[in-house]
Amino acid sequence: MRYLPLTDTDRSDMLEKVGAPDIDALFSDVPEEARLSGPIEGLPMHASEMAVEKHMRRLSKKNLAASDAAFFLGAGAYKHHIPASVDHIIQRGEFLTAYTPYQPEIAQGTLQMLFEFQTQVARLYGCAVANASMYDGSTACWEAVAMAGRVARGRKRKVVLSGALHPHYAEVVRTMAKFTEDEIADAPPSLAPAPDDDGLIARIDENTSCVVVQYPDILGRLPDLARIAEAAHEKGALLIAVNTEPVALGAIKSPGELGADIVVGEGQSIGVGLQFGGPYLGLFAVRDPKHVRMMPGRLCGETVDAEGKRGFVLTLSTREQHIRREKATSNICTNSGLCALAFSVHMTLLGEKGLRQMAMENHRLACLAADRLARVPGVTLLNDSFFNEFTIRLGTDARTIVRALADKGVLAGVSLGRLFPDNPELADGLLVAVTETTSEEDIETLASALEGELA
Amino acid sequence: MRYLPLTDTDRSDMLEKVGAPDIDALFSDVPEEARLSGPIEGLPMHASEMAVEKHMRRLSKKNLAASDAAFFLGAGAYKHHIPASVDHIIQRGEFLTAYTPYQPEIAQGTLQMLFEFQTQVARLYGCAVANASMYDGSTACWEAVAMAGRVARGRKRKVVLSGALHPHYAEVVRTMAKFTEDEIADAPPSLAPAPDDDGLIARIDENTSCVVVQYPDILGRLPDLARIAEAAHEKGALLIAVNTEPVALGAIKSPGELGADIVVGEGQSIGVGLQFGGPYLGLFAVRDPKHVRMMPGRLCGETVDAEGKRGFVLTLSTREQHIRREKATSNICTNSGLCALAFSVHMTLLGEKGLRQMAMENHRLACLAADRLARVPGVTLLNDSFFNEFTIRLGTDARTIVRALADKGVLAGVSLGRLFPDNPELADGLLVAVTETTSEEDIETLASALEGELA
Amino acid sequence: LEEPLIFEIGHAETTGVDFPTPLPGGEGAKARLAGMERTDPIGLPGLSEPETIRHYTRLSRQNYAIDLGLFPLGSCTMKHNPRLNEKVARMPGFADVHPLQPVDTVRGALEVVNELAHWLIDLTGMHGVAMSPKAGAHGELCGILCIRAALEARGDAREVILVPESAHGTNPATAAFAGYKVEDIPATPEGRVDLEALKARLGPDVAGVMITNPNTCGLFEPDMKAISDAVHEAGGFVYCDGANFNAIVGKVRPGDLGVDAMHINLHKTFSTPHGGGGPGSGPVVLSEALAPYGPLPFTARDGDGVVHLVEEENAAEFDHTRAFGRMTAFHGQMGMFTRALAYMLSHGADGLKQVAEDAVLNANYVLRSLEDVLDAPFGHSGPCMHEALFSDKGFAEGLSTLDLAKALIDEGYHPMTMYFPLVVHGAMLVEPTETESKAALDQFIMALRSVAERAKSGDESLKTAPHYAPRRRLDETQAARKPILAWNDPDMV
Amino acid sequence: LEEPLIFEIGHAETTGVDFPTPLPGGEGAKARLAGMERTDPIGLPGLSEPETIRHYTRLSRQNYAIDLGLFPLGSCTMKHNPRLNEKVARMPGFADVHPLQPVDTVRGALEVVNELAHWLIDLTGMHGVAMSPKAGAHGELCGILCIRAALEARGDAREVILVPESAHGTNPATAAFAGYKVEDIPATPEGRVDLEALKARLGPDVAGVMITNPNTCGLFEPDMKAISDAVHEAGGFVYCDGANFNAIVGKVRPGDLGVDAMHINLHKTFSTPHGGGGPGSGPVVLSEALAPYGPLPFTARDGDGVVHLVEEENAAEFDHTRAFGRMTAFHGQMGMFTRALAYMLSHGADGLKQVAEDAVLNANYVLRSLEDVLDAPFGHSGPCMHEALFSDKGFAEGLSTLDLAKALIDEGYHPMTMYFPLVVHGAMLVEPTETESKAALDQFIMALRSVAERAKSGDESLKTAPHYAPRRRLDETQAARKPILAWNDPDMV
Repeated sequence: MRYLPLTDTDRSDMLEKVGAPDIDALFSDVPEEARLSGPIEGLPMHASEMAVEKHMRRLSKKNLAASDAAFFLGAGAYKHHIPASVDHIIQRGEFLTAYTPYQPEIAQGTLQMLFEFQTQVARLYGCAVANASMYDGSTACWEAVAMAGRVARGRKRKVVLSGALHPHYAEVVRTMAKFTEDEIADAPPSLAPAPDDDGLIARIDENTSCVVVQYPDILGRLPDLARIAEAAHEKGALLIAVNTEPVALGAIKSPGELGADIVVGEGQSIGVGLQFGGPYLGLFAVRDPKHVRMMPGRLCGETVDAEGKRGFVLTLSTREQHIRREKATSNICTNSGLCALAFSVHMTLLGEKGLRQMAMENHRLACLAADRLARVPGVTLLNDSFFNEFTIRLGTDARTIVRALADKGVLAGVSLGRLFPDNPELADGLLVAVTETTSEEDIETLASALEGELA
Repeated sequence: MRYLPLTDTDRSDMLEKVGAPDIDALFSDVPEEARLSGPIEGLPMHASEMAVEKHMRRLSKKNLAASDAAFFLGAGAYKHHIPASVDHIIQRGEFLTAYTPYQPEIAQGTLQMLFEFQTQVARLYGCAVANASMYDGSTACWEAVAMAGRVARGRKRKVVLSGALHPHYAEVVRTMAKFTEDEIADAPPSLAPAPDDDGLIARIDENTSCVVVQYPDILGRLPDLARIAEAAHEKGALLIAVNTEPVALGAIKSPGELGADIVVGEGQSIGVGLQFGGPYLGLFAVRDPKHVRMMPGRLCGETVDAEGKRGFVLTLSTREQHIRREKATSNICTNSGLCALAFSVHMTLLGEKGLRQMAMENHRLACLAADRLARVPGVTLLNDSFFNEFTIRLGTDARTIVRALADKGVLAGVSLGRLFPDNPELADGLLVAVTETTSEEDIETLASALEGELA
Repeated sequence: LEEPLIFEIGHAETTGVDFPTPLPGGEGAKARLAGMERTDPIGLPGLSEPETIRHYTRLSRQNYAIDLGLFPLGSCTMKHNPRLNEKVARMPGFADVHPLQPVDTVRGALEVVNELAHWLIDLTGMHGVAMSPKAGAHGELCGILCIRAALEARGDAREVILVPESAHGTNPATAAFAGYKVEDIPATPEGRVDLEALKARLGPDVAGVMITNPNTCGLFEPDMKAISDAVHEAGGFVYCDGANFNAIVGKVRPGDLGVDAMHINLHKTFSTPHGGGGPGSGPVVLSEALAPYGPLPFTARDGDGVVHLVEEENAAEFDHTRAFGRMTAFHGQMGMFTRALAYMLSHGADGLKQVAEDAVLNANYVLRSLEDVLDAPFGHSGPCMHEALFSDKGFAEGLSTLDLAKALIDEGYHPMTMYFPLVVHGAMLVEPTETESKAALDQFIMALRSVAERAKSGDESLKTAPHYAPRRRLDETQAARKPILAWNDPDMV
Repeated sequence: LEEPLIFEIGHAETTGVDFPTPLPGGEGAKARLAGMERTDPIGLPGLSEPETIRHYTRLSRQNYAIDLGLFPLGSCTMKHNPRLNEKVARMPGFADVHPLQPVDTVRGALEVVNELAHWLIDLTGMHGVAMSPKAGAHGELCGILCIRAALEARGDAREVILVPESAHGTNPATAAFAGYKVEDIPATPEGRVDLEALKARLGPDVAGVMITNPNTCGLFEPDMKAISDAVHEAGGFVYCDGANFNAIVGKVRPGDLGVDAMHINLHKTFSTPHGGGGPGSGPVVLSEALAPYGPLPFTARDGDGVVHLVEEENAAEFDHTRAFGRMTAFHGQMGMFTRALAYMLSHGADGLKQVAEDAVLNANYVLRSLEDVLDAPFGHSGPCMHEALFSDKGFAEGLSTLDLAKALIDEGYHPMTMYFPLVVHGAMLVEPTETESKAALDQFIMALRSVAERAKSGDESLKTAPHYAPRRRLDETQAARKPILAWNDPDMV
C-alpha cells in the first residue's frame, strides 16, 4: 500500500511495544457485534496508481471541457485564463499541505499571504477590512445577512432581497432564514432593460435589517447602488452588495465607494477556475471598521514578535467557534485558504494595470458579442448596461436551444429557465457571458449556431 | 512584458546612473552597420500567455499521444507509468531552477540526490561507481568507447560492435570514430532466434580496445554476456554493455555481475517519459573502481564540512573540461540533472520490491503478447529469449503495416525497415514492446488489427 | 532575508499578465457601463512573473507542512496528500467544466459525485448523503437542519440540542446557528459520555445529541449504541461528528451504531489537502429517517444507470420534495470529490481498513512510548484510538503546555493540539496518523520526550521558545487590541 | 534536522508503487529469460510515497535557486523560467509521443521543431540549423565536426583550431575531442581578441577559430567582422560560442558578422530551466557553407507546407547526402524545444530585443554601482554587455575572491562566477540577467558592496564563510583524494 509506510515487521514490533496481542485488541472498545471482520463488501480492493488514473481519466473524458467548446456560460462562475504560475505556487507543498496557521511562528507564509489577500480584497471592494475568505459567494451572502441581523441586535427582522439576486444565492438565504425566522422580502425578477431599483427601494422599511443587491445583477445589468445605499441608510438598514464577477470591478466603481456597508462575492474568476462549482472562494468585506468585530470568519492581523520583528497572526478569534462555542459569530471554522492563495497570486500578477486591461478586454468582447447576437433574426438584446454578461431573448424556450447547441459543441450560455424554473415568463431568456478567453471566432460560431437553430 | 520586471521609469533612472544617453549607447561596440534598428522582421511580436498556450495546444493536438492508442513502440524508448509524485518533485523550484552544484554549501539538495542516484545506478548495473549521468544512452555509449580508448592508452584502435546494437547508437559511434580514427568492426544483424555471440567473439583480436554489446539486444534477445566478457578479457579488451531498458535489470542479471567492464545505457524508462526522444538520461558506470579517473562526466562524492558534518561535492573534476580544457576526458559540461532526479525519485518509490514486480509484470504481459501474436496467421515469433520486447516477422514489409495500423489508432511497434533502411532482408521484422501500461485489451487490439491487415 | 509585502515592492503600472492592446474605437468598444466607470486608483500593486514566483516561493518557506515533517495535531488528522489526487483534480473534464453546463455534457463529473456518494454510504452504513456542504462545519449545519426539518415535518418542534463538554467548538456553534438552545452533557472520569446523565436529560424538548465518536479524548464511546437507542426512544436524533472517522473507517460503520447524521471531513479521512486552512468539504451521510430532508442539489442514478443532477427543477421526479432547501450555490466541492475518490479507489476496502488500523497502532505506540514521562489521564482506560491524550501534570511550576509546544517547534516539529479537549488540564492531543513510518515516530517520540523532560525539570528556556523558527513568539494581544487587518501605505498615514 | 540517505531509511521490501498481484501460472507467465534471472539482492531501498515526498522536499530546501533569489553567475545566464513553458512541455502531444512513431502521428511535434528552427535561423541570420545536439558542449562538437566535414569535402585536411585564452573550457576540450590541435590566441589589454596576433597565426593549417562573442570578459568583440573576413580569407571557418547570445539577441545577428557555426544554449537565452545541471539543449546554427554537412536527423518543410523528418532513410530526397553523421539516437531535446518556442512566442521579436537591452542595462548598472569598491579591469573600455567583470585587486592580504564569494552566501546570494575568465586575476563575473528588478539589483549591490568592503578591510571572518548556510565549507581535497562515490552500508564494511 503505497501511502502506508509501516512494514509488517514494524507492525508486529509496535504491537509488542503497546502490549496488544493483535490489532483487534486495540479496537476492543468497539462492540464486537459492530466490529467488521473483513473489508466492507461491495467495494473494490486497492488499486495501482496507474489503474486509478485510468479510471478517473475515463470519467473525465465523458465531460465536455469548456476549452473544447465555444463557451458562453456565466451566472456566477466564469471561465478566465489563469496564468500557469498560479498553479505552480498553490502546488508548493509548503502551501498545499500546511495546516491552518494557528502556530504563527511557523506559518508566516500563509499568514502574510492572507494579510496581502485581505488588503487586495478590501481595496477591490472599496472597503476598510476584508476577512480571510469564506466557502463561496452564496454562503458569504448568507453570512452577510446574518451579520446584518447581529448589527441590528435582532431588533429588525426583515431582509429585502433584490429580485435580480442570483436565484441560488437567494435560495441559500431563504433556506437559512427558515431557521432564524427572519422575514425575507423578495420579488420575482423581470425581463426589463434596467434593474427595478424603485421597486426595491419601495420594499425597504424601518424593520429592514438589510437590503441585498447584486452588482452587476443576475441578468448582467448595473443597478444604481449609490441610490439604493442612500435609501437603505435612510431607514437604518445596511446595504449588502453581492458581486459574482470580481473582474468587473476593474472597470466599474467599487460597491464600497458607492455606499455598500457589507460587500460579499464570489472570487472564483481570479485564480480559481470553474471546477464544476467548487471549491470556490467567498469574499467578505465591510466598509466601516467599526463593524469588524461583528464579522464572521478568520481574520489575519499584523503584530510583532518577541524581537520586535513584524509578523502576522490570526486575530479577533473571540468571534470564532473554537473560542466562543455557541456564542460565535458563525460556525465557520475553515476559510478557502488555497483558493485565497490562488486569487492573491493571480491578482498580484495582474496588478492594477493588468486587472483594468483584463476588464476592458472582457467588456470589449462582450460589447462585440452583444451587437453580433442582436443581429441574429429572432434575438433581442435585453440590457441597457452590462459588463461581460448580458441577457438575450430568443422568443422560444431557451433551455431547448441550449441543449440543442450543446449537441453541436456550443455551450451557448445559461438559460433563465434553468435558473428560475418556477418563472415561465423568463423562459425565453438566455444569459451570455464573454471573457478574454472568448475569441471572435467563438462569437461567430455562437451567432451562426443560433441563426441555424432559430431559423 | 510579463517576464521583464524593469519599468520604463526604472530604465531611465538606470541609464542615467550608468551615464548613457540611451540604450543604444550601451551597444556602441556593435558595428553600426550590423546593429538592428527595430525588431527582426518576419517574426511575430510578443503574445499573451493565453495566446501562446492556445497555439502550442493546437500543435500538441496534431500528435497521437501514446496513451490515446494501443501502443507497442520500444527500440530504446519505453512507455511506463510514472507516479505523479515524480513530476511534483522535479517541479519544485529548488530543483528545477537551481544551477550546477559547484557551490556545495548551498546545493546539498542536488548533491545528495546525485550521490543517491549514483549508488542506485551502480547497484542496478552491478558496478562499483556510476557517474552523475550523461545526455542519453547513445552518447553514453560513445563516451564508453572513447574511454576504452583511453584505458588502452591509444595502443588499441579497434572497436568491435555487436550487430544487434541499436543502429542509432552504432551510427553515433561510427560518426565520432571518423574523427578519432578508430576502426569500427561491426556486422549486419541477422534475424536469428538468438544473438550471434560466436560471430562477435570471432571479431575480437589483440588490437581491440573494446567490445560493445547490447543487453537485451535491439531485437529483444539476450546475449550471453558472461561468455563474451571472458572472450574480451582474454584479448585484453574491455566489454562495454549497453542497456536501453533499465526495467529489464529488475528481472535479469546485471551486466556488471556478468563481467562487463563499462555499463552504459538509457535511463528514460524510469521517471523520464517518452518526450519524442529527449531529454533522456545517459547512465554510465564502471565495474572496477580503478577506472574511475578515466570516466567522463560529473561525479559527486562524499566528504565533510568544516564542522565535520557529512556533505557532498562534485569531485575528481580534474578530469573535466573547465579544469583540464583540451586534456579533459570529455567535453561534456552538463549532466541530465533533472532527469537524473526523476529517475532517482521513481527508483526510490519502486525500491527493490517494486522494481522486481514491475519487471515481472512487463515480462508477463510480453509473454502473453508474444504468444497471442504468434497465433496470428502470417506472423512468426523470432525470439528464443526476451524481456519486454521481441521481434515478429510479418512476411511483408513491416513499414507498410505499421503505417496502415497507425491510421487505425494502433501504434504497432517499430519496423526494422525504419531502423535498418539499408538492410532490405530485415524489412519484414517488427519490434514489439510491451510494458505494465499495456492492457490485455491492447494486445487483443493489436492482434486483431494485424489479422485484418495480413489477411 | 525578510520578505516584504507586495504593497512594498509592487507598482500599479507593473503587470505579470500581458493582454493584447485593445483595438482603438470600433463598434464593440463602446462602454455600456451605465456611467459607473471606475476612475480612482484601486491600489492594487502588480509584480512581474519572476518577482511573483520569488515572492510566494520565499513566503512558502516560512511554513511548516506535512511535506516537511510529522504534524501531530490531534483531531485534525494531518496526513500525507497523494500527488495522484492533485493530478486527477486537474484533468480538464473535472477542472474545466461549468456547474451549469447541460447535464449531457457533464455525465462523467456527475458519475464522480455519485460514485463518491456510494463509497461514503457503504463505508458508513447509512442511507443517503448530502454532497453539497462546503466543509465540516457546513456539514454539521446541514445535519442539524435535516434533524430540524424532520422534526418539523412531524409537527414536533423541539428546542434543545445536547452536546458533550468535550465537543469541538463547531458543535455548539452550529446548533446555536440553527436556532437551538445548547446544553452540556458531562463526561465520566474515564473520558466518555456519561450515559446515565444523558438518559436523565432526554425528554420531549430534546431535538437530538451531537456526539463525537471516537471522542476528542481519543477514545471510542463503547455505549454509542445505547446512547442512540435512548435518544431515539425519546424521539430525538443522533448527530455524530465525523472528525475522527479516520480511526474507524473500515472497522465499524456508524450506521450500525444508530447514528442519524454524520459529516465527513474529506481532508481528514480521505486525504484532500488542508491548504493552510481550506477549502474543505463536508458531505453528510444520513439515516433512512433523515435522508428525505437532505438539501438540493444531489445526484441520483436511474434504472438505466444514467446519473442525474437533482435540483429544484426536477426534485419531484426523484421523489425528493421534502428537501429542506439549498446550502450553497452549486453542487459542492468537486475539486475535493475527485481527490477523495482517487484516494478511496487507491486504498480500496482493504486499504481503508488498514488505514484505521495503522492510525490506531501509531497512536498507541506514541501513547505507550511516552506515558512514563507525560501524564496520560486516560491511559489506564485501555487502548486509545487514533490519538493519544496527555496532560501538563508534573510540569515544573510556571511552565505550561504552550511552552512545551513551542519548544517542540525548535525540535523541528509542529506542536500538537493544545488545551483541547477542555475536560483535561493543559491537554496535549497527539495524532500521528497512519502515514508516518516507525522511524519518523521514533524520532518524534525522542524529541517530545526531551522537551517533556525539560518541562518537568523546569528549564526556563522553554518559556521563550521557539528560538530557531522564522519568528519568535508573536504578540497576539496587541494584534487583537489594536487590529491592523490591511496594509496601509506608511507614507500616506 | 539532517536528512538521511535513502539507503539509511529505506527497505528492500518497502515500495511506493503498487502493482497488481501477478496471476499465478497461466500461459503467459513462463519466463523466457534464457536462464539469466536476477537472483541476488540488488540493494535498492524503497520508500512509501509519504516518505519519498518528504525526503526530496527536505533535500530541495538545501538548494539555492532562481526561484529564491538573484543568481549572479556570469556567463551562465540564470534567468527566470516561466511556468507556462513547464505546462506546455507536459502537453500529452509533446510529452507522451515516441520518437519513432509514424511521422503522420507526430506532425505537430515536427512543426514545433521546425518552427523553433526557423526562429533560431531568423534571430541569428544564418542558413540552417542542426537541432539534435543535446547541450551546448555537444553543439560545439557538432559545429566543429561540420567544419571538419566541410574541409574534408574539399580535400583540405587542416589540424589546428585557434581558441582565445579567455574561452570557456569546453572550446579547447571540444576541439581536442574532434581530433584538432588547440592553440591559444592572446587577448589585448582591453580584454578583446588580439586581431593582429590572430591574423599573424592564420595559415593553411588552421581549420578555424572558436570565438566567444560577447566574450567572457563581458565585452563585445568590435572586430568580429574583420576576424571572420581574415579567417575566411585564410580558408578557415569561424565558430562562435553562443553562450552569451542573451546579450545581443534581437540587436545583432551573428550571421551578419561572418559566423559559420554557433551553438545556442536554450537554457541561457531561451529560459529552459537549468535543473541543477541539465538537461541542456544546444542547437547549432550554420552558414550556407556548413549547412550541407549538418547531422541527421532534422526537420524540413516541403512545398506544401508539410513538415518532414529527415533521417538516413530519406536524406537523399532532401538533398542532404553530405550529412557528417548522427550525434544522438533520436531528434534532440524535444522537452526543451517546446519550452524555448513558448518563450520565443511569448516575447516575440520586440520582446527578445528588450531582453538583450534589459540584460545589458542591468549589467552596466551593477558595474557602475560597484566600480568604486571593486576593481573593474575593463571598466574604462566602455560599457559592458550582459555581465560585469571585477578583479580581486585591493583585497586585503590573505583574502581571496573565493572568500568574498562564500561571504556572499551569508548575505543570501549565490556567488558569482569566480576565477573565470582566466585572463583576469581573481576574476568575478557578475551577470544579473534581464529578469531582475531594479529593487532586486539594489539589494544585491548593497550586499556585494558590504562584502567587498569587508574583503578590502581584511575582515578575517570571510575566510570561514559561509556561516549561515546548510553546510560550512566542504573539504574538496579529501573528496578527491579518497573518493567515496557510492554509499556503502557501514554495517557491511
